[in-house]
Amino acid sequence: MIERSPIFNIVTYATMILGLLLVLTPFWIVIVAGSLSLQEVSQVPLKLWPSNHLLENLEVAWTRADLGPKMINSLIVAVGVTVGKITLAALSAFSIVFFNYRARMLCFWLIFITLMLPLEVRIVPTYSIAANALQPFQVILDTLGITWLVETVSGVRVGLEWNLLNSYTGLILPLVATATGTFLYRQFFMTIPDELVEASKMDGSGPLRFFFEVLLPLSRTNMLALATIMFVSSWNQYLWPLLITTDRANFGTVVMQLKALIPAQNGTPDWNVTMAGALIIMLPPLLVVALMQRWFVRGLISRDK
Amino acid sequence: QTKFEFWYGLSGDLSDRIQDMCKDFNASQADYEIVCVSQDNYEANLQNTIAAFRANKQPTIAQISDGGTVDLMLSGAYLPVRQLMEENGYDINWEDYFSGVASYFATSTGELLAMPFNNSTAMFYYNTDALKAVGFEGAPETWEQVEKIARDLKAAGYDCPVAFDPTGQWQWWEQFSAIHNQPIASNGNGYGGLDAEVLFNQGKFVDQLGWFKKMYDEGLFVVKSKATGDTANDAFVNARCQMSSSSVADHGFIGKQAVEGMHWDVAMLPVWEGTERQNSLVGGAALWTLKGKSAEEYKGAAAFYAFIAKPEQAEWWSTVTGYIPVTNSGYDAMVAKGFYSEAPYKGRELALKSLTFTPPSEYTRGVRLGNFGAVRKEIQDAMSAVLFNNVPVQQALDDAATRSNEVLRKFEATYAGKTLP
Amino acid sequence: MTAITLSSVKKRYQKTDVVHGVDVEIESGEFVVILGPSGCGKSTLLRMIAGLEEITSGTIAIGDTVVNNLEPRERGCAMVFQNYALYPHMSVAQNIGYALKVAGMPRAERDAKVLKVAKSVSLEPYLDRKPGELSGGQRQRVAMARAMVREPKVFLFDEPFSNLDAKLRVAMRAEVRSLHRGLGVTSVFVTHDQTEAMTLADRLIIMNAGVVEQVGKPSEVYNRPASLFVADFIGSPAMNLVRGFFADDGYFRHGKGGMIHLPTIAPNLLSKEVSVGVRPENVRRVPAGTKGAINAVVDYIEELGASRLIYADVDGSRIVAVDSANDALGTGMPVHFAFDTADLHVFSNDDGRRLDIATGLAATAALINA
Amino acid sequence: MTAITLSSVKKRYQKTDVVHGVDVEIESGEFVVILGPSGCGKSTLLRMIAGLEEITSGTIAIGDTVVNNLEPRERGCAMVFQNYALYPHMSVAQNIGYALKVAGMPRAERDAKVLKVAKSVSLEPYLDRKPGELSGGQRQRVAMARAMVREPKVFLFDEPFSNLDAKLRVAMRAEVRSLHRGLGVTSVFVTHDQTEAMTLADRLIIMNAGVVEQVGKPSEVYNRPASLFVADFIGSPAMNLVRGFFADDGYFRHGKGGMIHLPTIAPNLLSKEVSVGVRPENVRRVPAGTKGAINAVVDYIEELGASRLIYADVDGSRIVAVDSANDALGTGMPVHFAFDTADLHVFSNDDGRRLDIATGLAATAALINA
Amino acid sequence: MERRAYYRNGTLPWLLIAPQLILVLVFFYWPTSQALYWAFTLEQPWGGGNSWVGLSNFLSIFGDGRYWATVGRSAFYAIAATGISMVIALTLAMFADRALKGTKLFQSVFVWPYAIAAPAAGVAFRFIFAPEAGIIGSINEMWPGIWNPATNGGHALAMVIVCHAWLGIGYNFIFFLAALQMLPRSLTEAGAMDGARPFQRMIDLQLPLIAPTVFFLLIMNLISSFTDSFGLIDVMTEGGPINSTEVMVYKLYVDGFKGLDYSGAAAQSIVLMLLVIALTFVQFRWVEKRVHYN
Ligand SMILES: Nc1ncnc2c1ncn2[C@@H]1O[C@H](COP(=O)(O)OP(=O)(O)OP(=O)(O)O)[C@@H](O)[C@H]1O
Ligand SMILES: Nc1ncnc2c1ncn2[C@@H]1O[C@H](COP(=O)(O)OP(=O)(O)OP(=O)(O)O)[C@@H](O)[C@H]1O
Ligand SMILES: O=P(O)(O)OC[C@H](O)CO
Ligand SMILES: [Mg+2]
Ligand SMILES: [Mg+2]
Repeated sequence: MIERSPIFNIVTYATMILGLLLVLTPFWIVIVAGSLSLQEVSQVPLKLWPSNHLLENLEVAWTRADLGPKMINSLIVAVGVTVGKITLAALSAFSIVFFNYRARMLCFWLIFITLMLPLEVRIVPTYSIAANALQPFQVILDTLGITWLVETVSGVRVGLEWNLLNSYTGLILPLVATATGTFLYRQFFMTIPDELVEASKMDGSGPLRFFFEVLLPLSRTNMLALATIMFVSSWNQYLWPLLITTDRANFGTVVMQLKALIPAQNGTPDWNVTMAGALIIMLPPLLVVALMQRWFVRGLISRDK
Repeated sequence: QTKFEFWYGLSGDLSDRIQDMCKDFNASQADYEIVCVSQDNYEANLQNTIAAFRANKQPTIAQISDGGTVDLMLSGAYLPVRQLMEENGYDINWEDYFSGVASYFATSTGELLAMPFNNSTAMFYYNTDALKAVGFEGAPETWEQVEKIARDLKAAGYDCPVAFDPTGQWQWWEQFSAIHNQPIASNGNGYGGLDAEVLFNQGKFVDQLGWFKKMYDEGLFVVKSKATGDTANDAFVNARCQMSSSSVADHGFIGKQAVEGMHWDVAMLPVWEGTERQNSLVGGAALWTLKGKSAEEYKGAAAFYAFIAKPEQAEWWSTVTGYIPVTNSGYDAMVAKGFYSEAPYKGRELALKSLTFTPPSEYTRGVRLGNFGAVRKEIQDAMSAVLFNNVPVQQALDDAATRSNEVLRKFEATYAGKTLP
Repeated sequence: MTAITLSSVKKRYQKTDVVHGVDVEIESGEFVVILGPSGCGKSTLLRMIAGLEEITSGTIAIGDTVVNNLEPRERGCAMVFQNYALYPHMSVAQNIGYALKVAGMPRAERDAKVLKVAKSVSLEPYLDRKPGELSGGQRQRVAMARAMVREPKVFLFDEPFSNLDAKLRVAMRAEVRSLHRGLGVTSVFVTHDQTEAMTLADRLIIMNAGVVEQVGKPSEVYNRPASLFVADFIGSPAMNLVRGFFADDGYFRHGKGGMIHLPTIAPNLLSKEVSVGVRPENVRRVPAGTKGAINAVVDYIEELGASRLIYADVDGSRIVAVDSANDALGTGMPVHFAFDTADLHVFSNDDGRRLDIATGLAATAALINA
Repeated sequence: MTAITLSSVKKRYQKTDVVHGVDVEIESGEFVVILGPSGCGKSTLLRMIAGLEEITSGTIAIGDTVVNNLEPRERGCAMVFQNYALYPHMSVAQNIGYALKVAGMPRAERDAKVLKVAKSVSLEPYLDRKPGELSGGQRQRVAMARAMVREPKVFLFDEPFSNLDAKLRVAMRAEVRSLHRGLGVTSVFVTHDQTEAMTLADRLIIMNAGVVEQVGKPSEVYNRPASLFVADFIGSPAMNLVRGFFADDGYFRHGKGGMIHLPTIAPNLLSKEVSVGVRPENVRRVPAGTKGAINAVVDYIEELGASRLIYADVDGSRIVAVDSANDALGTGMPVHFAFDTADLHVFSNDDGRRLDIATGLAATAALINA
Repeated sequence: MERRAYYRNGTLPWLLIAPQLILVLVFFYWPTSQALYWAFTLEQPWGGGNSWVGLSNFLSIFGDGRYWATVGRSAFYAIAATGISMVIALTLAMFADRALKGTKLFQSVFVWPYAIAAPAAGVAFRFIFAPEAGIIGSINEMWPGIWNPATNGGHALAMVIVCHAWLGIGYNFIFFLAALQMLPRSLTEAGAMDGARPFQRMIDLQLPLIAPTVFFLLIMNLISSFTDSFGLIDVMTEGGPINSTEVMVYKLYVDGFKGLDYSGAAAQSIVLMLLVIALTFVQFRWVEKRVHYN
């Protein structure tokens, strides 16, 4: 700190407090509204101080949106996606950074370009692939004439089918491929000094040993950062689960339930319950971010595009 | 035990009733287990069913509303219900089904393709306390009356005389067109072939929309919708709005939810004075049996259809919801029982009256338009544009018509070479 | 016995030749230092020996085995890296023992060995620390211990001290040397610091731009640099080198028309474009008027504490001299220098090689200002 | 005139005292170098002068003004940073002119001034380049030009050369000195490189652990180090320092029972725990049997080219000597040293301060092995 | 810097990268190629078959005024949401970078919006902006009808944009702060020595120096507004009223899944993909070439 100018300090604090209000107001309103009774929440103007109905509203929201099982689903999906992404990203980045094969940059770009094909824009065809994840292979077999060959020879028709709709696999697998993660890991791996690789070579360890005994322990911070990001983003997935779970009762996630909590679908405008529900749904990723903040920020910083 | 799925497009109270029904079915026999899944609304159910069908994950039975009928008819994805029942050894008296239902869900030769299930028509709900307060007794029968009452209510300090929902094109447009015998589309509302063109930008609906606009601007119509956070039904049951139009299916809900001490009644949709009232359109949905399932599942589906067709079951369904009995005999039985003469069910017979007011004309037997959901959306948008954005009525409807025709042409092209059954 | 034999070893990256064909034999137990400026290919050469870099052509043998196609771990070399390359997440003990662990040595045996090695480099108290909690010198020692623990046939060092501060560097030098004395393992040490090279090496390999310029004992290299490059590179302050030629009138012509009398110069050098060199410490200050002294003008003085460096101009050529006198001397003042012809080095300007001066030069100062 | 006055200047970060109370006066036009090991508080002191760091207690005056509460921009100092701190997005001209722009100088005037300054440091051809397109030395010059353009009352330099390579560093030193000669602006220069400090300074401030150990001319500091720390820190190779005490039997006792005869030692030193020091270049090798010579055993030799360093053991104490002889000498061989008592430094072991030896010591070698 | 320490192994690298490659091919490239194919055909909603129609799907979307309106709206949405979010985040980051006492606390709260699911924020903002409830309700009570996102397209769009911008604050803040903190302290100090006051330093030094981050975030935000807006809109307005909050991604979902026009939606997908690719491409070209000083 160079200037001791008190005026500028006041400006600084004022701005930050303003920012704090800006950021916190929505949270505050959710909490306040979530704690009001139906009458109170319908009052205009809205009370700005919490009342004491939070617990009962939480309970109503919990049962109305069936949040118990949905929470578990969300958790399974978020953890599954997070673990999957981290694993795949680490393995791919390891392959790309530490091996010298011709196609490595091609592979990297193949993965990286998917950053530009967000789920939202390829949602229609992606849905159909989720219905049968083996469809591409079937088409390949068909076009190569292998299906025909097998059928004429053995009489058995090769029908590859792997349906992912209404399944955890379907909720998780398509989200596991990760350009961001791979990129992040790649960036991190590139900062590993050559000498460390060479030292381990001199010490006689092979690539897998190096990966498990040196690389992974070293990338712990990055892994935590990545895990935070991935957890948040997969918990917050909306469109994908919306599409591929027709069986909401069993495979719905909490975020999908938000719409079910909005009044007007159930009659009375009980925004208090809606807000209580929103609170429940927001909380897990918020906790993760708050708890992992240190790593999370560090990880993002090291990304530095 | 064979398990099979049934996807439906109802939510809230109606959904709970369906779940009751499914439980009863499962309890009534030991061979099949029906799994009933709500998809929230008719559109979503149609969309999800299509998506699932493409993925070979379709349910055995799907509840498809009136608007989706053509989409199903041309899909090649269904098993005609008559064939299904025959093959599984059920003998159903198809002639007993209410003619309006048949004209909507059957082929041109009258063969029912889907199992009639929950059928309805649009009604006009009004708060008798409020109407009395401004000196109106009885049921509003004409829009002139409605306008006057609305003015009086407004003058008397009621904020919301009439609840209007622009997404309620079914009651405000389709049913209006029917009872005023206005064409929705050429080719007899599309019955004559896929090359039909919409006609709603000509005729009485143009003026009607103009009237909506006037009422809205004067604050006599107040928009109540999901988007405003207060639906028309909610506003009505909470006495925030004094008149409202919606399906007879909601009769049960309104009865249950109306605030303590509030008095209300239901009437047929009003007409303009001097209009010869025509029968209204059948609404609601029918149950379609989808292809690609096992014989066992079809057996189950047939058993389920037979179950809901049982008179006592049909009566229960009509009682707890507001849906009309779909067979003539069912209706007669209920009338005979005096069901309709007492509160809380009194008034529901008006739905039947409305549906059968006249024999169906070319424009009141139903609507046969492909991707009708998209056309409905155009009307919703046109109504909103007129009300909210002050777009001139004719321009809004012309615009909607152009787009609707594009939808129809695309549908025609997609199914080039196919004809309506 | 020869420990390492390099024969016509070349390295090429894509299109650039980086090592141009090196032939060197390193004796068993010898401590050889590869010295050269940055980018000359020192590390590349060392890494080819280690097996970390493929050899483009030529052969490398360790002992009697050609190792061209062996993996690093099969070559029996251990390496100490510039930035230590310690595993940051492992404790000192784990760092040292990692190679043994990889080799599958049982835990107890491993621990004993690690302890022994750690003791030998005084790391015992730090065995449980992570590298991040060590000072530079301690890290350096861990790197060394890690190399030692494998009991390699050859030690390779790639500028292991360049991240240390001056004091520590000197101390570590002594340590490496005493280590070498103790273990007697053949060592190849890469550096670009000549003091380090001089003080450590049994033999020096001086490299420049991928070529070996000279191989020899430090004193040889210092006293008889084989090329202009070596002459300029070795010694600090650097050797005074003046370009010009020996005219047959007995004068050496240089700079802006400068002439220095060199009457008895060998005839073999006459008229050739050469560089003449003399080390600053061999340039003596002589009193004004001394016979045969070179007259110069002080450019500036650098105080070094015990002595000072005089930067002076002789007819447009710069001469540096080490001076231990204490008299006041400042820019623009005249000074007078002399030196022994025995301290003179002559190099061809064509190929930069040393030219031998025919014997029979006068034994004392013989350069006279024109 | 005094340009900068520091009175009892202290700096404390949270709980650690970093500068312990510094009193120094810097004369106008003087070039003062602050020298000390890493972390001793040099930068902190400099930054307190600049106003970049708050002063915990004490006062700093520039000219006659106490500047404790002035912003950096109000102090009339210009600073050259270690990593140059050039604005990477501005051209050289913009970098140099930024201060003027901030001060609101009109464009034309500014341009003229920038050009003039750029010329004076030969940066004219690069005015349109970005710092990223310059060499290290050129960047350094931009940093200097940026400082000069404001015509400050004081120049502050924080290790400005430490990112340059050895050759360039020497060149930049000369440039800074000639700059100072030309402008005559009071300059404070921080470094931890003693050669740099010695060659640049009019006066040196030697700091250690937040305390000023000695202030003085380079030669004073070299020849009469005021404390053990300074004695050890200044000079390379470092001064030989041997701990022990002068017994009243005329012997200096040290190491593993070592005794050196020092018959005429001043009585004021008797029985005190002291360290005795002598610089390696003041230790002469004498032939075996020379009277009064100290007998030692060679530990090892470091060849430096022109000379060599002999590391030898004298009864458990290490002695280093600079030797320019050429004879074969190896580990374990006996050597014999002598030195002048005039070259002897004695320091108290209690507070590390220099102890003055009473006059009257013998003029020549007087230390005799027991 | 290129690495030089590699492992040599024939199959291992392929085994390592195979899972990800397979997923990418199956779930990204295959569907994308399908979309590409559909875009040139008329696909029956129930999957009964399709017919090749060449460019007609593209021609019909490009000939549709409403599509262009959607494109324009998306652009406006993207620019507005990005602008608001980045300006707020940048301002906060600039001040947080001064590291006054207590900044850490502010800092950690500023990150929070990042954790919130867009639909959850959507629900909250919907309540906040509900014309008849919440906070705006009282304003409407005073001036009836002054605010009504249910009927006023402008209000609805503003509401969605504000929510989107709010959601982006956390992410943008982290990146800005990181970028600012990575600037060498000595640069600011040099600025101070040169006489620049804090505000001037922000403008003259910090802002230009974090230009790469600004640009990176600009593109990331734009892309995210083009694609991530789905959940928000679906929960808040479902594209209404009268399509006034229908952006490209929402329209393609509506047309495809609700309008059962798979082919038209596929064509729209392709257009959107190209847009995103173009933005990414611009970022790479620009960031690498323009705003980088070593
Ligand atoms: N992977 C590579 N591809 C292309 N050129 C390379 C590669 N590695 C090194 N070089 C080049 O080879 C030359 C020799 O490099 P090397 O690392 O051996 O130099 P060095 O003598 O060790 O230098 P230093 O003292 O800086 O470490 C350099 O010019 C370098 O640029
Ligand atoms: N912001 C700070 N907070 C706490 N301690 C600090 C801070 N800045 C510096 N120090 C400590 O103050 C001491 C002096 O630091 P200073 O930078 O002045 O050293 P220096 O002499 O310049 O060293 P160097 O030669 O490494 O630059 C160091 O021990 C350092 O760790
Ligand atoms: O609400 P319902 O079930 O009467 O159906 C109304 C319309 O038919 C929907 O298209
Ligand atoms: Mg190297
Ligand atoms: Mg410093």
